[in-house]
Amino acid sequence: MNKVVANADEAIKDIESGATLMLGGFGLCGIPENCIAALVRKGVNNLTCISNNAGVDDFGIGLMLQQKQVKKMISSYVGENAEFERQLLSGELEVELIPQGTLATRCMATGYGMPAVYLLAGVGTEVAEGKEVRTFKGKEYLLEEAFDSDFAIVKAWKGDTMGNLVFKDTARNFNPMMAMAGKITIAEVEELVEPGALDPNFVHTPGIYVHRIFQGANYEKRIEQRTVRKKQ
Amino acid sequence: MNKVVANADEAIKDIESGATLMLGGFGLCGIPENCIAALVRKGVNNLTCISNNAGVDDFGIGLMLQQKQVKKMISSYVGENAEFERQLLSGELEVELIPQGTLATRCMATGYGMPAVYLLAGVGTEVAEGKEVRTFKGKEYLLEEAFDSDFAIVKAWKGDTMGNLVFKDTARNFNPMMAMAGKITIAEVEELVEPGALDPNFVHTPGIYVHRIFQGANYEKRIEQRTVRKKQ
Amino acid sequence: MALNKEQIAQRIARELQDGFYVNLGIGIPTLVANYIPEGVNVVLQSENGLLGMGPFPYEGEEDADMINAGKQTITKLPGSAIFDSAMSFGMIRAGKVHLTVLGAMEVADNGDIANWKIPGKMVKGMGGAMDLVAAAENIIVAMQHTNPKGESKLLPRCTLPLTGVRCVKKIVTDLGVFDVTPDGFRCLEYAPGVTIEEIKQKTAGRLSIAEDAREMAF
Amino acid sequence: MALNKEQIAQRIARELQDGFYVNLGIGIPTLVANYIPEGVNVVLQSENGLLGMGPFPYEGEEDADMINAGKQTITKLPGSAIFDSAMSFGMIRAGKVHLTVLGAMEVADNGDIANWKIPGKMVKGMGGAMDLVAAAENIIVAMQHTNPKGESKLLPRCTLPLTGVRCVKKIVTDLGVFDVTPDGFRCLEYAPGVTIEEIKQKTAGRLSIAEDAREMAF
Repeated sequence: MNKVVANADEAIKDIESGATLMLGGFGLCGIPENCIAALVRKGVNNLTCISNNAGVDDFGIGLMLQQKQVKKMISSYVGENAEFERQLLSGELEVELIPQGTLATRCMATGYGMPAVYLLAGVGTEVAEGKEVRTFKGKEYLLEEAFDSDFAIVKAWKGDTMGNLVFKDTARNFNPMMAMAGKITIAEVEELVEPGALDPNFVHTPGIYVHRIFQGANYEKRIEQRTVRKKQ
Repeated sequence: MNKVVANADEAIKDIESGATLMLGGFGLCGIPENCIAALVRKGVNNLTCISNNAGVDDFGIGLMLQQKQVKKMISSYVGENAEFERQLLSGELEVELIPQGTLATRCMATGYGMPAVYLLAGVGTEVAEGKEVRTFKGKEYLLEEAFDSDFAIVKAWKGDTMGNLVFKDTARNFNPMMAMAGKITIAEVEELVEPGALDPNFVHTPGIYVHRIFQGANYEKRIEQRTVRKKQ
Repeated sequence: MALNKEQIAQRIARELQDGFYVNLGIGIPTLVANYIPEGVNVVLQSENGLLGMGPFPYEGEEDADMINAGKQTITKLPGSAIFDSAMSFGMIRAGKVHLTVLGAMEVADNGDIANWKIPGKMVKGMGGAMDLVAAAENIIVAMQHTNPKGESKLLPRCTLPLTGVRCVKKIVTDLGVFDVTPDGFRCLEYAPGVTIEEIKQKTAGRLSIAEDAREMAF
Repeated sequence: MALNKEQIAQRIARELQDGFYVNLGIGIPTLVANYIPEGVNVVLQSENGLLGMGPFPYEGEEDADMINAGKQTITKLPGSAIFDSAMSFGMIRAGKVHLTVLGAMEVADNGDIANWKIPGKMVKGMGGAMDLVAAAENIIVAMQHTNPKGESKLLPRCTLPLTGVRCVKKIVTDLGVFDVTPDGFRCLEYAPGVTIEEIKQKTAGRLSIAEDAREMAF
């Protein structure tokens, strides 16, 4: 049971053009920086990317957009990205916008073996178009299907060689659900440790969900909105 | 925001006869011993109990069965309990048996605000009787509704005064989902700590789900099957 | 004189009750945190996975792994809890968050809200807004009463694509405080110096004035 | 001579592949853990919330908080992970567990299985069995070929209430190893000294014998 790969290039080597990828992160927080860089290097294109956001012009998924590698984005919010806007308006890029909680839960449903769930968000809005509406106890819900993806690519704080993952602070965000949802799940971690180094009680993603793991390098961890207060 | 109550008797003081309760635990592992004792002392009856198991004759929910406090058990496995068997066969006790994963997921659905989910277990068996069967991608699923309960009573290892909970080892089991599912959730903990003592990254149940908390006393933590090996 | 943004936030803060779990949206709603009344303890939820959001970090202590839903660097407080996005929206849908405060482009007199999309303009997405308005028990909208052209944002019916239907319970604008009732908007309070006449003129939807409507005091 | 329980477990253990996540039921399936082949690393899942189940604890080191799905005291191994029951069955349903081994009262030649209820007797419940058989990609049944009365447990159709339908892939009994195929049971191996004739006689469901059927070696 050897899940450890040398680096991002090896981890993504069988991702081909046309694949559907889930990418963890919220904004630029908790994104798989090393794998994104490797995907840019590999030059695969026609990708469908399921990710809450689409990065900024020169970081995150924005780097893949610059290389025109993305055919379709499935996201809840795609602001802060001029190249994205240009491709969208020119028709080069397809976008499916999904409420954030629905996006998260459709990933979770996959990992829990639930083919579809009933959710509140979007009832009575254009999000509901074409979807089954059903009433439970007087409230209307939409039937939302679990997501399929070929690869889920997540970023964790620590991981062990058996694939167990631990996340730090709000860099957790979509990573655990996407880790559960990949046919193949690739995890990059800031620190790769031996089995036994993580407390089993505090593993966030059990290793059974993770197929490949490596210790990433040179994390930039860019901040989108640096807000601070002065010490008094 | 004061969630701390003095003890089990205070925590359960507004539980009335006829209530529907969720009780955490798997076998005798991770059960809310203090609250069960308080329910026996209070003498409420006609209870509907949602719990994976029904205890043994002289411990766990078995203590409530001895006092004929339970009208209906909703469980996945109810062996190891002679009094239970007697009441069941005599018609004093109603039992609804549910596959273990379905039981867990119906509790989780409540906590996640999902009114119903599609699950695999029981398709083609008597569990499917009266339930909607639906095919997704060639596989059949049953529509299973989220559970309603008046009170969820759980046992954690540590908790803080804001209701954040941490569980230990396999005593976690059903406790986190039930904690999420109670209209009122009562948590008894082995150790009650101040806010800040638990690492926010490793809280299992966020305090928002917990309404009352207290430090339990005199935990017996009985073992059902003591299996050991000899040191060589 | 109409309220400024800080005053709108200050007025909304009076709706907070001790023990509330609250989700504050981006913009004016964020400012509400600065006016939480003495003796009222609330826990702020950020839908990217945090309960117990604290203030911005001190200079030099900001951490890229610790942000709020507006992607601003923030801090945790003692008793905070971190969780994933699925659980975050799970607790929102399950009604565990007592109050959601968010902005809007339009509100209709039946409680419909539109705040995510302007046809013909670049659409950035709804983020978590649709989940929040669909699920929260109690939604307060913080917004300007009119748009820059002076047109009412309190309408008989939203003209923009909806974010949620029949969900807004209360609106605080620069002109006043309004409940959404079966009979439309109901003015409970008006900003200091603002006349009922002005409110009537700037409200396109059905409007009634509460018998005990009063001027806000700050 | 028919296999004993240890031998049934030993034979099933040969089905394990390196890297498998495996759920072992109560009874004979539990014994499989004692015969995992050299060089094959598997991770045992216990559906009450554990990956990486280790052996029983040493005397005096047992912990009431650390049990398996059979409620026996057990231990963790380095690299273990603990989770709640919802995630446990989530990973089972999502097909992450490669192999489930469990016992049965009856198996039908279409793969139906009955192992939880005997009408007229006290019903203890299905526990996690229905979830496991409904979801696992690969299910091996470990059982005696006949019941104490000598009646076949490999049937054309189950007579007892079902646990799951068309789910069993392989059966290892005291008499042999059988695949479940569209044409019914297919005997791949027979126990040392057991004749094909005996197997035919004790199998009530449709049965074929593989051309290369061979005697098991231990």
